[in-house]
Formats: sequence, C-alpha cells, structure tokens
Amino acid sequence: MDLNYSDEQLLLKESAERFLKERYDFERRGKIIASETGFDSGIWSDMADLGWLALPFAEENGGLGGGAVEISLIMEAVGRALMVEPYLTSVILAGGLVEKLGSEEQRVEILGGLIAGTSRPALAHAERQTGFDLGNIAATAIRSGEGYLISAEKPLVLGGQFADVFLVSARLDGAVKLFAVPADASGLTSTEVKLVDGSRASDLVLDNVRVAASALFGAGADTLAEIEAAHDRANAALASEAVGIMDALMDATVAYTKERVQFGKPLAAFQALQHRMGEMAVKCQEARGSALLATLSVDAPRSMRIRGVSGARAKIGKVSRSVAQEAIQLHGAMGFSEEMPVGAWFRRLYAMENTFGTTADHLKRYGEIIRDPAVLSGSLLREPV
Amino acid sequence: MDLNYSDEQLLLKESAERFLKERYDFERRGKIIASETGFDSGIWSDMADLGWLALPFAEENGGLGGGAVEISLIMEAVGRALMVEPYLTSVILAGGLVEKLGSEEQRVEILGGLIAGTSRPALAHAERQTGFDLGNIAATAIRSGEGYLISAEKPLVLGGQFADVFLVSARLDGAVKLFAVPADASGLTSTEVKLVDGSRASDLVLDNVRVAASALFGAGADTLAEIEAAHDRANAALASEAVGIMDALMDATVAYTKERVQFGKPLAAFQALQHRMGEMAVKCQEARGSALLATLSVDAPRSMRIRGVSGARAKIGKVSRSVAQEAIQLHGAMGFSEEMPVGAWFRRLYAMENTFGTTADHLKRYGEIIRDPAVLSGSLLREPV
Amino acid sequence: MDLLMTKDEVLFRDEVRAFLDAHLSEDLKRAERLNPSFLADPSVGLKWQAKLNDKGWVAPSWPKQYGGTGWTLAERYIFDQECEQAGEPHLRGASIKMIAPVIMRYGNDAQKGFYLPRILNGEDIWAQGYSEPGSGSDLASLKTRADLDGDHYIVNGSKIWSTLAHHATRMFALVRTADTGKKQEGITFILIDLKSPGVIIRPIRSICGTHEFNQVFFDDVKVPVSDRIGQEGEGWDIAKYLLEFERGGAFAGGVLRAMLTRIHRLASEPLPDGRKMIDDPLFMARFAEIATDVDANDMLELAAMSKVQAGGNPGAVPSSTMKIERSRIRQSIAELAASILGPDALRWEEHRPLHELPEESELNEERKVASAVYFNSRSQSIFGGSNEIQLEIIAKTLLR
Amino acid sequence: MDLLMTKDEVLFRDEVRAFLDAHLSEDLKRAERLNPSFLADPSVGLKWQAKLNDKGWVAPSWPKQYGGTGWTLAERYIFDQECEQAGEPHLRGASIKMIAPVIMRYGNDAQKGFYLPRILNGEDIWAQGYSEPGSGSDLASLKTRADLDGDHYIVNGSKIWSTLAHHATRMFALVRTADTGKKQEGITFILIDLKSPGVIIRPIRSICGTHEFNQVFFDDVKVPVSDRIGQEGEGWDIAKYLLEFERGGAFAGGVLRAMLTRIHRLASEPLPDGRKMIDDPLFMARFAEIATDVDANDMLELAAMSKVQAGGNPGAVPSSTMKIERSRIRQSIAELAASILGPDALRWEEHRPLHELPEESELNEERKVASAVYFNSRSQSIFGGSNEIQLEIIAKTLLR
Repeated sequence: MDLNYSDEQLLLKESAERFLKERYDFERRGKIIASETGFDSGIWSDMADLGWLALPFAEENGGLGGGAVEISLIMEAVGRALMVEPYLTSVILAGGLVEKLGSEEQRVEILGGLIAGTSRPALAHAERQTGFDLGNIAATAIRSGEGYLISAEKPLVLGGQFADVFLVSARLDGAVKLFAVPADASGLTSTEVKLVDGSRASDLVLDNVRVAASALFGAGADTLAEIEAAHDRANAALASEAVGIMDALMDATVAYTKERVQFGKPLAAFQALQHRMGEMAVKCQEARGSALLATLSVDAPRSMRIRGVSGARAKIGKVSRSVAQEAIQLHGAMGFSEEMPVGAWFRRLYAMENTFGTTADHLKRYGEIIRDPAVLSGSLLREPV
Repeated sequence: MDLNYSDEQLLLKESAERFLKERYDFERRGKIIASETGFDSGIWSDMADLGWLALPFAEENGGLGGGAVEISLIMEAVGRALMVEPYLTSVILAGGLVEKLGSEEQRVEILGGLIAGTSRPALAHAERQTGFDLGNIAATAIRSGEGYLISAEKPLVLGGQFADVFLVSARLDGAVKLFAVPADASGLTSTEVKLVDGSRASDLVLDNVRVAASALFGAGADTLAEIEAAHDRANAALASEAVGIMDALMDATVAYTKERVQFGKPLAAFQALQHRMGEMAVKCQEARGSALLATLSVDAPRSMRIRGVSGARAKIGKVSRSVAQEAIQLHGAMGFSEEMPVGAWFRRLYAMENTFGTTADHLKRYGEIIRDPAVLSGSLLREPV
Repeated sequence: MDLLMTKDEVLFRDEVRAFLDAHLSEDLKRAERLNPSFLADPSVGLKWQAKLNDKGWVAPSWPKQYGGTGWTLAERYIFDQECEQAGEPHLRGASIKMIAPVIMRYGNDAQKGFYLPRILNGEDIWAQGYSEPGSGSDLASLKTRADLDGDHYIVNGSKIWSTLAHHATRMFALVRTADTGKKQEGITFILIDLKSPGVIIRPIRSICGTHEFNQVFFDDVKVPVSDRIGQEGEGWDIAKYLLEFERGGAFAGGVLRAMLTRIHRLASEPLPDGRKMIDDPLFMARFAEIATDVDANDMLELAAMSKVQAGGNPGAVPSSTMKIERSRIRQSIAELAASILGPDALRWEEHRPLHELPEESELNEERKVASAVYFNSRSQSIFGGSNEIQLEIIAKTLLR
Repeated sequence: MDLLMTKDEVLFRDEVRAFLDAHLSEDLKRAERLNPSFLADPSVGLKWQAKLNDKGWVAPSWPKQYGGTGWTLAERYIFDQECEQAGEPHLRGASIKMIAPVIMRYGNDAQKGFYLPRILNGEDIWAQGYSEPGSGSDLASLKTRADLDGDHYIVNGSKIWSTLAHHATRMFALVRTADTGKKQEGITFILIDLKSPGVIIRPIRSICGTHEFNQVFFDDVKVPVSDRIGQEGEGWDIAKYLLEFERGGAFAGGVLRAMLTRIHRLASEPLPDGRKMIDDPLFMARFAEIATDVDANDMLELAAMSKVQAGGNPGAVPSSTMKIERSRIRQSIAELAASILGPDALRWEEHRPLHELPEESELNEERKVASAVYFNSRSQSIFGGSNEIQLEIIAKTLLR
C-alpha cells in the first residue's frame, strides 16, 4: 500500500496543468466552443505530441503503459481547463475497448491512428431505453455475405461529432458484439447535438450499414463485460475530472472572496462565509479520497471495482453539486453570469452527473454491491495477486 | 380565512405558559420523573381546575367546546415545559374517542371523570406488528354471555401507567371495535415501561378479560376510521408540541450564546454561529407554518386532513431534529450533559419522531395522498361547508 | 381562525378561473412553460398584459384609484393561485411591483398622472437600477453620480444586473447626489429615460443561456429634476420602503405549487425504459419532502397576509424566512426535475426564446427546458436580497 | 501507487485475526456492543487490556523500547481494522493515546520509567484535565492555578468534561503558573494523583444516560514539582504536540466500517411487521450514501498514513476534514440505526452499564442500545476540537 505519487507522476501532473493553463484558458475555450467544429485540432495534435493519446495503452500497442493513476492526473487537469475535446471518450473509453477486444490488425490500425492523433474512435453503445442497464441493447447485426449488416439507433454518442470511426454495439446471434463502422459508411446518419457542457455529440442512426467481417471485435470475448469494465474506467476518469473541477471552483471562490469588498472588507473576512468555504474544502477532500479509491479500483475484482467506482460517482455527484452551488452563491451575481468560468464548471459537473449513469444510478449500483456483507466490511487494502 | 389568534386564544396561550413556567420548571420536572409514580397528581388537578381537561369536549359533554387551535396552544406550552403527564394521550386521544364513539352513558361516566381529573383513560390500540397500518390488529373479542371476552397484547400503551381505564381495540366478528376495560380487570397485566422522554407507558396483556356488554363503544360506527381520525388529532397536537419545543431550544440557544464568552467575546458575536442560529430560526418558522396547517386540517375532508397532518409530522420531524442537534452543538459540552434542559427537549423530540407514526411513515402517507393531482395542486383555502 | 373561503371568495375564484379559461391562450401558456426565467419575455408578457388590461386586472396590488383592482389580500392570493395553476406568463416585475408603489407613495401628482397609466397599458417597461459592479449586497456603497446642473441632473456611472433593461423604456435608479455624512444619506431616487443620449446597455448572458441581465452605462446622461422621486437624499428610505412593501403581499405559494404540479405530470409519464419516476420511492420521498416545504411556506404566507389584513406587520423573521424558503424550494423543485432527465440532461438547446422553436409534445418540451430552469433557479438565492443578507436580518432580530 | 498489502502484511493480518478469534471472548464483545460510549467502561477495558498485554499488543502506536509494538503504520491500520471488525472494547483513551506520547517526548527518564509501564499493565488510568467551565474551545483562557511552594505546586481550580475521571488514578492537566505575557505562555503541564487530598470529583450525566464525564475540583492540592512535564510555561506547546501527534496515525475507518456492518446485520433481520429494512429503498439509499462517506474517509486516512510513512505531514485541511467527517459519519450511522427502531425507540433502559442486564438476542440488544448510541454520537462533533474549531483551521489555511 502506497498512496504517494511518484516523481514521474508529479511531473506529469505539473506538465498537464501547465500545458492546459497556457494553451486552454477560458477565453480560448470560449472560441473553440463557438467555432464551426467545436474542436481544436491544434490542441489535439499537441496532446499527441505530449504522449497523452498514447498514455493508457501498452507499449506493445505503441502506448506508454500508463495506468489509472496517470490518467487521473490528466483528467484533473482536463476538468480544471474544461476541455471539450474527446479525451475521455476517444482515448479512455473507445481506445480502451479496442485494446481489450481488438485483433492485432484492429489495434494497429485504430490505436495507431488514435495515438498519432489522426483517428478519434467513439463508442456507440447506449440506446434510448438502455438507461443504466448496459445489456439492454436492441441494435442488430446480421451476417450477410462475408460481412454484417448493422441496424441501430444510438442517440447521444459522446465524442461522435469528432469521430472518424464508431465502435457500434449490436446483437449478433443474441449476444452483444462491437463492430467498427467508419463515420462515412453508407446508411449511417449522424446528427450533431450541442451539449450542456459546451461539447458536442451525435445522434447516430445506422440503417442496414454493411461492414466487412474484419469489423467485428473480440469474436470469442464477453463483450458486454468488457464494455462494463470500460465504462468503469471511464467513470473513474470522470471522478478525477470532477475533483479537478471542484478544486478549481474552490480556488476561484477563495480568490474571488478575497478580492471582492462589501461593507468595507473582503467577503473572505466574513466568518459565516469562511465556514462555508471550509465546508466546501471538506467536500473537496472527500471527493479526492473517493476518486483515488475509484482510480485504484479499476483493476480490482468486479465487486471491489464497483464499490470503488460507483461509490465515487455517487459520492462525488452529491458533493460536487453542493460545491458548485456554493461557489455560485459565494460569487453572487457574478457567479450567475456566463462571464466567469464558475458557471461553466457548474454545467460540466451537471453533465457529468448524467454521463455513464446518473448519481442515483451509481448509488443504487453501489448499494446492491454492498448488500454482500463481505464487500461491505472488506478492507480497502487488497491481498496481492 | 383568518389566521390571527383571537383575544381569548391569546389569553389562553399566556395563561398556559405562565402556569407551566411557575409550576413545572426543569428542576420540578426532574423530581416528578424520579418519583415512584412518575406523575404529579397536583399538576393534574390544577389542570382540571384550569379547565384544560375539559377544553376539547363539547359543552353538552361537560366540556368547554375548545377547538384544535386551543389545543395547539396548550400543546406548545406542554412542549416547552416537557410535561410528562398524559394530556395528549388521555385527553386528546382517548377522551376524543370516547366523545366520538361513546354512548351517552359512557360519555357521562368516562368524560365526566376525565374532566374532573379523577379518571385518565388510555387508548390501547397498536400492537407489535401494527406499525403504521392502524388496521393491522390481531386482538380478539368474543361474545360470552351478556358481555365479551377480550384477549390482546398491547405493547407501549402511552399514558397506560397513569390510566384507570383502557380503551382496548379488538376484532369482534372481524371488525375492529373498542372496549372499555378497567385497569384492575382480572386477566389484565400491565408492566411499566420507562420512556426515553421521561414519561412512562405500559406493556399490556389481556388474557380472556371479561367485560360487560356496556363496555363496547360505537357498535354501529366505523371504529377504525374514528381511531385514524383521533390519531390525526393527536398528530396535529404533537406537531404543536414540537413547535413549542423548537422555540424553547431556539430561545435557550440564543440565551446561552449571548452569555457564553470564548476568545474574548460572546459566542453570539461570531457570525458563523449567528447564521446557524438564523437557519434554526428559519426551521422554527417553517415548523410553525406546518403545525398551523395540521391544526386547521383536523376537521377537513380526509385527504386534506392527511395532507395537513402527515405533512406536518414529516416536515417537523426533519426540521426539529436538525434544530435539536444544532442546539446541542451550539451549547457545546453543556448541551451534551443532562444538566440543562436542551438534552431533554432533544429526547422528547426524538420520542415524538417515533410516536403515532415515524417521520418516514408520515412522509410516505403524505406522498401517497399527493399522488392525486387534485390534492397536490389544491389550495390550502377550502370552500365553506 | 380557519382556512375557509367566504362565499364571495368562492365566486371570485370561479370568475378568475373562467376568465383564465377563456383568455389565457395555449401559445401564451406554452411560452411560459418554455421560459426558464423568473419573468416572461416582454414580447409574451405584453400580450397577456393587454388582455388583463381590458379586464382591469393588470395590477392586483394597486389601489383602485390608480387603475388597480382594489382587491383584498385574500382575493389577491386567490387570483395569484389561479393564474399560476393556469400557467400565466409572469409579467409583473419592476414596473408593476416596484416602481409603481414608489410613485404612488412618494411621487407628485404629475408623476402619478404620467407614469402609472403608461405602466398599466404597457407603454413603459421599467428596469431596476440599484446594484453596481462594486455594490451588491452592500448597496449603500453605490457610486453612480447625479450632479445638479440647472433643471437637470447629469448622471455618470454604471448599474448592473438590470433585468430586461434591453427591453425597457425607463429605469428607476439610486444615485449619489452627495458624499457628505453617512453613505446612506447622499442617495437620491431618480427616473431615467433609457432612450436618453449617453445610455449604453451591455448584455450579460446568464448560466441558463438567457440574456435577461444587463449592465447599463451612463455617460453624462441628462435627467430632468422633475424626474426625481421625493427629495434629494431620500433615496435610501424609498428603497427601504420598497423592500418592505411586499411583506405580507408577496405570494410564491401559487407558483411553487404550480411547479410541483408540473413535475408531478412529468414524473407520471413513462421514461424511455418504461419506468415512471412517480413509482420510484426515492423520487417520491424527495418530491413529498419538497411538497411539505411548499405547504409550510404557503401557510407562512397566509399567516403574514392575515397579520397585514388585520393592520399588523408579519415581522422580520417570518419575512426573511419566506424569502429564503421561496428561493430554496424553487431550487429544490428545479433540481429534482432536472435529476430525472437522465442522459437527455446533456442536450442543450441554445436558441432563446425557446417558444420560437417548433412545437413538440408537452412532455418533451418540459424536458427540454428543465436544465435551464435548474440553472436559472440558482439566482433565486442571490438576487433581491441574498440568503446571506436574510440570515443577517434574522440573526440581528434574534440576538438583539 | 496501489492498495495492495504485502505478503507479510497478509500474514500479519491473519495472525491478528487468529489472536482475536482465540482471545476476544463473547462477553467482552457483548459488553462493547452494549456500550453507547466512545470508550469502554474500565471494568471491561482492563480485562481485554490484560489479554493484550500478555501478547504485547496493548499499545500499537508506541515504539518498541517503551513496551509498544513498534509496528508500521500499515500494520497499525490492519490491526485496528481487525480489532474493530471483531468488536473489541475500546480501551485506548487518554492513557495510551494522550499522556503516553507526551511522556515519551517531554518526560524525563524517571517519569518514563515510572509511568509508562503502569499504563501498559493497567495500574494507572489517566484522565484528561484540559477544559474548564469557562474554557472550552478557547482553551488558552484556562484559570486553574498551580503555585510553586517549595518542591510542590499548590493547585486550585476546576477541570470539566474529564472522561472516566471517576475511574482514573491520575490526571494530566494544563494549569496556569503565570499571568504575565500572552495567555498561552503561562501554561504548564502537570500530572496529578487523583487520590491526593483536596481532589473532589463530581459526576456529570450525559444525555445518553451514562456517567462518563466529570467535573474535578482542586482545593489546595499538592503536586510534586517532579510531576511537572517539561518546563514551566511549556504546557501550551505540549498540548499542541499532542493535538498533532495523532495526525496520520489515528484511524476511524475500522470502527466506522464495523458500525456499518452492525447496522447492516440489524437491517437484515425482519421487523415485527415482517419487512426488512434492507429491502426499503430509502433506507438503502441512505445506508449506501453513508458507506460512500466511510470509503472516502478511509481513503483519506490511508493517504495521510502514506504521507507520514514517507516522512511527510498530511496537512491541516485533510486532518481537520477527517476529524469533522469522522464525527459526522458516526452521527449519521447512529441516527440511521435509531431511525429503524419504530415505537421501540421510546423504550429507555436506565441501567448502566447495559451489559450487566440479562442477556437477550443480539438483535434485541442492538435495538436496546441504539437510541443511547445516537444520543452519545452528538458529542463527537463537540469534544476533541469541535467541528467549528476545525472549520476555523481549514478556513485559515485556505485564506492565508
């Protein structure tokens, strides 16, 4: 057991924060959001150069072999900067699935492009009725000639608007499988959706889209289990992103109240506000503990993984909302205007509470896992494997 | 619509507060609790003299024809004084049922004694499995000769330890009925139970207790509906008692923080504590609004009665707990000792949260009633009858 | 003491209900449903105001002599409840509820005669000019100057958070006419024609995506002395009067109950996965909790109203409690409504006003506006005397 | 960075588990289950302490040289978790966790040689003498005097909230030896034999019905100068050292998780009406929420421990966060447990200690003690540096 960051990790953290501070300030972000594409290709290729896009992948796949801790550091910085580019969805979610389920050929092709910054895969899995039941999938794939015909409705594909290839889930002989479908495939229509956090997604419809036999991922694998595990990695990453945002809200609130003078003294000199900021800090600390547990649980056995990941999403959903609301309140009217980043952090946290399961969904999932007394009473420390 | 107290009501309020302040201070109460009987017969006969015991009953029954508002004023004072004598259970609950269901003879006998201060009836209705489902009654009454044989287990009969006659509910031919059973009836055993709020109750067992035909109440009436209505009157009274306690906690906390000096100034001079007392006051106000609605709803149609009464118990359960916890916290260690009344108010509120339905029970009952959009959206103002 | 209406009040309620049935059209109701803000867009509000004006019901709180209804508080309460249940656009803002009572109380006959009718018929829309960039909760520290120059004041400075100033014709403003003595003493209340040269209005977009606030700059703006209300230096007292004016006569019970009814309808519809939120015990527990809050607040409003009707004053603690609770309840309802959107919460429609978009089912439209309503609700505890200011008032009363 | 135990730690855990299985008897566990207070009654605690002493495990936090275990922080964490899951009586209070580290750090050899062994073998039980009737959070304002008279101090004054002082043999106390300079500077740390003439102990009953606190009066009590720790005027620094000593080495994760496990067991049993609370979505939602709080706090404890193990300091904000959260979580669990008692919540057993009463089923006994545990839990946010003091510390750190 060791919860201290290594020197390399501290270096990564510092470099990520500095890079985004310099290249992705609030004004710059505003321009990206308002742009035609809603995406900054310069930033994306910088991220490729920095190795962020290669970070989580094994060296044999051209990656840097980074773990969940390294990802968490990037995500904290991404949260603070409010980055709208699809790091989470293309690299962690879709990329992670390609690495787990892809054939060597698929890995070379898709991960190669992803790492180089030329390809941004997106996962198209959840459907309208799916909710938090990842297995509730109606899309179908049927064999046709050497390949497959896929029909599906996949609303709100995150990162979809920036994707060149989709990992589309569909039922093949009853089992959920993933297929690589190019964004320009015939029969695929993608409608842009603007998101509450400034990013963009796609409503995807696939109408008998023909793909080659080589488009199928992990023929023999338990695809649904891998999709669930990938979502848990994404959820752990979201937890860290939230922690980054909460810290940013805390910093902004402290700075604003120190500067804003009312009744002859800075707001920060009022004890009632001091204690409320104290309570915010308590919540930030707790969220940090939760996110760390999630991060260190993504490779644990499933029940412990759920305890760590869904526990963190439930806890952080609650405390992050409270911190964001308090940050707005302590900023007063300024916090209610779009002119300061406070509101944008608030909206990103709101989006996160509805991404890959709501706060209530995660609390329920966590509650079901801890009904087992062994999970409930089990130490956070695990036996070595 | 008029929510101002009449001059008579204000007079009653003042006289009740003064009487209890003079005759029932915290020290005196401590002696009553520690006494053999846990009951002060002097106070009880004073209450008879003051007309409190006659208050809710119709003039034709020897009462004063007071309504729910008058009762609420007494109950606020009773709450502040932490009275352990069974005003609520004997007068409001049992007495009210006798008035509603009793024959003229029964009314003369039982209410006559109650009003004179010589009799204290107690309702023995709920059983172990009853919970909040008032109809879940297993006790039985069977006809035998001219009368009935009653068998029942009635745990936690409130006011039972001070009662000379019990109103015992039992199933007669399947329907729930009430029977008057003298405390000294053969086959009845009563075990004293000390309560968390300093009062005392009885665990009652009736083993084939024989009563006369005249012991049956309201042969043709819907007894269960009357028992429910009586509980709602008692619940409205509890709501007012809680408001009295909350105000007392508020007053005590303000007084203590004004007096207690730390770091060179009174606690009340610390803004963080001022705002917390402000939040306590907000909750006291809200509770007052809720209790008033409950009070003015006891005679309304059933759905509106439930909205008023269970809504108040749910709301007040929540806010009163919070106010009590804050009062202890702001009293610091002194609030945690038995030497100040703060802890006793805290414990009485705790008892109330588990009397005639828990806070959760009432919230559920309220939630079920407002599923009907007509109830939910209906104005608090009612059409005249 | 009771909660019963008189027979006349029942008849009155029925009359109001019938009027709303007949005149509050579907497109107005839809526009209000799709409005995430506290006040209706004037394009909507004025349409409804015109219909109310025909009936003489624009200003329930005004005395009859000025064109108001002259209703009792109970009638106003009933009117408010019926309008809210029916879903009327909220048109009564700074014009009807703020500047009008000030003119009635402090204005001279010329001011009354000129301004009040123009409010009723919608010719004038007023914006508030209180807060400044450096003066929010600490209003008395305001710096916008008005210097007397013959029969005019020359105004320089800036006001911020002026709701709908970009639609308004006029602004009432607190300005500084003297720097001596206590800072409250140098404040004067004036009326500014927003078409005057030197007025510049800068929009401020809110986190709910709407442009409702503005910063208004004054660069040597000329204001006739005849547009001063009261005397020089009397501005602070007038502002305080306005703050207290609404006590016992402001109802949120109607709108809060109407919001509850809306979320109930939303929760009764099946979700994409077939569940209904109304069958979810956690949702219902929270919903019921909030409903008990609404009931409690409603009773406090009725009690305050009763006190005022009897010639009394509701008192500082109840008044501040109601201000705090109204904001929190509104926030709770909006938050609960947003919490049941699921992934759709991510979809963000930027266009404003939303009612200009093609019509969809009522349920879909409720879902479309829910996030914005939630974001907007955060302002409730900030504007009009923040909750922190209310807690100060309560604490001062408790501890004195 | 990981959460894995080493192989040796797994073996260590198994050894601890085996020891607890073999030696922690049912009657001790029952006594602890029936104890509503933070610390065990000495009659119970000393029994368990004797068994631990045989094994050398009384003082996990002490260095080996003084008879402690010399364990790493990770081993101490594991030991704590296992002991809590097994339900050991909480015996480590003022003696082992407070006065012992002070003596080790500031005591002379004679003091170390005399006092430390008497703590391990249970001969001495110590009470804390910090707070006074007029000095709670503002500890430095304390007034109890110690006047030098030859080779003795003469102590006059009073200490309050001394836990278990009525069972204690000795008290460590902060006393005033000088009135000049800053009030912190005149404070001295002394050890008082509670059997000395002039010591009077007055019991204070808590709202949970237990006598655990006391007020202790000193009337010309003689204390040898040799029982002074450190120098005159050094008392404040020693007190601060003690406060910080526990940072990164105090775990509540074990006891909180054990409390969760207990309430889970309670909630899994059918109630009189046949329902199980564990099937109630509202109960489970709250239960799960609290469990996430426990997880988060546990991680903060592990992280702090890691920092300390690596030679660092956990920092003021995490330390105060943990103090606050431990109290709140304990309160939440106790409140939730009490909330499922139904009408039985009204039954109040006055007898203390409860374990002297005839044995009942474990479920019934859990239900019997639940109200008292809830009442007792309210003290968690008051004693040992109230939550308000912690918020002050956090705010100062944030805003500096």
